[in-house]
Amino acid sequence: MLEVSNLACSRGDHRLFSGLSFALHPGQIMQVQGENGSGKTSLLRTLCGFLMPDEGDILWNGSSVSELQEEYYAEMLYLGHLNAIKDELSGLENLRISAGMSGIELSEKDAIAALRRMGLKGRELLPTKVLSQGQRRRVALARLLVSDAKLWVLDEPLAALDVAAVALIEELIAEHLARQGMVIFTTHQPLQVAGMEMRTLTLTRAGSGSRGRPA
Amino acid sequence: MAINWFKYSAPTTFYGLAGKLIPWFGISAAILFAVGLYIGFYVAPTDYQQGEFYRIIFIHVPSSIISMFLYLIMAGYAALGLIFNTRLSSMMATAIAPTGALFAFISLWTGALWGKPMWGAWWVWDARLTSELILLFLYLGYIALHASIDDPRRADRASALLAIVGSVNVPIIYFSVKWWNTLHQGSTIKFSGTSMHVAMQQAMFITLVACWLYAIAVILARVRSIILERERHTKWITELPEVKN
Amino acid sequence: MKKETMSGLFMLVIRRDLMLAMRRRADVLTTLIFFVMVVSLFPLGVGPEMDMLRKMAPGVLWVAALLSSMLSLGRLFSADHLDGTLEQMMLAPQSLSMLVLGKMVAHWMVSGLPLVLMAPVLGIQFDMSAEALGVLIIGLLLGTPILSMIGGIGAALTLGLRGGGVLLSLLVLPLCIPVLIFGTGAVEAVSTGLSVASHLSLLGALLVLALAFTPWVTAQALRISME
Amino acid sequence: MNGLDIWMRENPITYVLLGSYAVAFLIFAVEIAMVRHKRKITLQQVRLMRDAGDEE
Repeated sequence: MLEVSNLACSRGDHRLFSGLSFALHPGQIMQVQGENGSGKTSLLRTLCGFLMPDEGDILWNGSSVSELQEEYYAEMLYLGHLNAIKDELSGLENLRISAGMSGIELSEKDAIAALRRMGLKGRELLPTKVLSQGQRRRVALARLLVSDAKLWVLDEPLAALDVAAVALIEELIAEHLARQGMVIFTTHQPLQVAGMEMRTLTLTRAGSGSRGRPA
Repeated sequence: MAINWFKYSAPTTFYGLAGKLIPWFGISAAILFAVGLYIGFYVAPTDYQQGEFYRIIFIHVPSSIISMFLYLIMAGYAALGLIFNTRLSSMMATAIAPTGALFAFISLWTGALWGKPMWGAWWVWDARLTSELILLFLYLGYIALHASIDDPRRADRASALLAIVGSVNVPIIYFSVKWWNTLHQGSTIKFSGTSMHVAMQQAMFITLVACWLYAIAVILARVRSIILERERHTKWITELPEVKN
Repeated sequence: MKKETMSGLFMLVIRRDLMLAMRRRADVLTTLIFFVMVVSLFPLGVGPEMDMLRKMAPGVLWVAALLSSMLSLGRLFSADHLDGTLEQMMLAPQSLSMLVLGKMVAHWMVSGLPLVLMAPVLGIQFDMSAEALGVLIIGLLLGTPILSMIGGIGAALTLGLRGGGVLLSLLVLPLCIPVLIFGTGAVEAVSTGLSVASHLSLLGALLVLALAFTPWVTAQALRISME
Repeated sequence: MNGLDIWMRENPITYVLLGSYAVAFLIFAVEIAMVRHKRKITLQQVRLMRDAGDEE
C-alpha cells in the first residue's frame, strides 16, 4: 500500500503543491490531473525518490520510502516521458537490459514473446533507431509485461501511441489491477479500464497552498 | 517543530546580527592592520640574510594560512548544508569561496615577489607555492560549478559535494606535491635561522588577526546579499527597512 | 522469473556499456587518436633531442592520458541522462553505487585501457628504455582507472550543464594531480635508481581509496543532479 | 642583472610595499567594492520584485 501524507513540493522558488495526502490500496488505480505546470510529473518523480519533498512522508507498506530505498524500488516500476531505450540496441536487447536493471533476468524467449504482444513482431532484432516514435514507446512499455512490480508509476504512458496500442495498455493495466497491483498515472488522453473505479487526484495551481484532493 | 525554526528563522536573525557585526569587524581589521604593519616595518629589525625583503611575510603568511583554513571551513559549512539541509550553511559556503580564492591569489602573488629577490625567479616550484596554486584551482572549480547551475538548491548541493571531495583530496595533494618536490630537490622558501625576532612574530600575529577580521567582515557582507537574494519571496525581507524605502 | 543479483547487475551494466561502445566505435577511436596526436606534438614543439625527449616522456604520456580521459568523461553519464536510462538505474533494486562502479569500469575498458596498450608504442618514439616502459605501463594500469573514477564524480556533478565539458576538466584535473605525480615519479625512479615499488604502491593505495569511495560519492552526485 | 633587479635591491622597502602590500590592499578594496555593488544590486532587485508583487 502506498500512503502519502501532507506532501509539499516546490521547484525553485515556486511551490507546486502542499498538504497533499492520499492512499493507494492494492487493486486501485489513480489518475493525477491538473493543468500544465501544476506538478503532475513532479509528484510522480517525488514518488520515485528523484525529488526530495519539502515536507511530508511517502510510505510503502507503512515504512518510509527514503529508508526502504532498494527494497521499495524492487516493488515499483516507473515509466517517464523518456523511453530509456538505446538507439543502437535492438528492441530485444533493450528490453532484456531494462528488465535486468529492474532486477529481472529475462530469457530471450520471454522477451520476444513480450515484444510480439506489444505488436513488434518481426522488428525485435532491428536497432530501435529505425523504429517510429510509437514503436519505440511500445518497446519501452513492453517492460510492463515482464515486470513483477506491485506499483506502476506511469507518466503519460499513452503519448505517441495509436488506438490499438492504447487498447493494449488498457488491457495490461486491467490485468495488473486484477493481480492486486496498483497504478498511479498521468495522461492527456482518455484511458478507460473496464470494471474499475478510476480515482482522480486534481492538482490545482494557486499562489500558495494548492491542494490536491482525491475524489 | 525545531527543524522548521532552524530552517526558516536562522537566516532572519543572522541577517540582522551580521549587519550589526560587520562594522566592528571591519574597523578592528583596519586598526590591527595599521598596528601590525607599523610593528612590521618600523619595530622589527632587518633580517641579516634576507634584508628587507622578508617583510613580505606579514601579508604572505597570513593569506596562505587563511586561504587554507577558509577552504576547510567552506567544506565544513557545505557538508552541514548537505547533510542537515540547513540553508544558512550553504549560503555561508557560497560566500566564503570568493574571499578564499582571493587570499590564495594574494598568497601566490606575494610568494612570487618574495621568490624573485631570494631565488632570482618569480616562480619556483616549491611545495608550498605549488599546493597553494592547486588550492586556487580548487576554489575556482567550486566557484565555476556553483555559478553554472541555475537552480540554487542543486548548485548548493553539487558544489558542497565537490568541496568535500576537494577537502579530502587536499592532504593527498599536499603530500604528493611535497614528495615530488623532495625527489626533484626543489627549492623551498625557508626563514633564515631558527629564531624569528619577537617583533616579527608579533607583527605577523597581528596582521594574521587583521586578515581574519577582514575576511569575516567581507564574508558576512556577502552572505547578507545572498540571504536577500534567496529569501526575496519571504515576508520578512519585504519588511526590512532597507527594502521598504 | 529469475532475479538479478548484485554482481549480476554489475556485470550487466559493464556488458551493456561495452556493447554500446562497440556500436559507436568512432567515439573510442577519437579518444585514442587524440592521445596519439597530443603525444606526437611534443617533439615537434620542443625539438628532437633524444636526451630531452627521454626525460620528458613519462610526463608527456601521463599528461596526454589525463587530457584524453577528460575528453571521454563527458559521455560517461550524459547519454544515459538524456534518454532516461539514468532514471531507471536509480530505480534499480540494487545499490546505485554498484551500477556506477560498473559504468566506471566499462568507461575505463573503453577509454583507459586502449591508452595503456598504445603507450609502449609512443614510448618507443621517445626512446624510453624497456624497463622504463614496463614501469610506465604498470603505472598507467594502476592510474587510469583512478582517472575514470575521479572523473566520474565530475561527470555526475556537471550532468546536463551548459559548457559541461570544460567545467568538468576544471573540476577534475586538480584532483588528479597526485596520480600524475606518482605515475611519472615511478618512471623517473627507474632512471635515478630510486625505489619504483614505493611509487607504484602509493598509486595502488590511491586506487583502493578511489574504489572504496568514488562510486558512492558519484551516486550521491547523480542523485543531486537528477533533482 | 636587468634594471628591475638592480632597482629592487636598491629600494627593497619600496619593492615590498608597492609589490605586495599595495597589491594586496588593492585586491581588498576591489573585493569590498564588489560586495557593496552586489548588495546595491540585490536590494534593487528585491524592491523590484516587491513592487511587481504589489501590483498583482
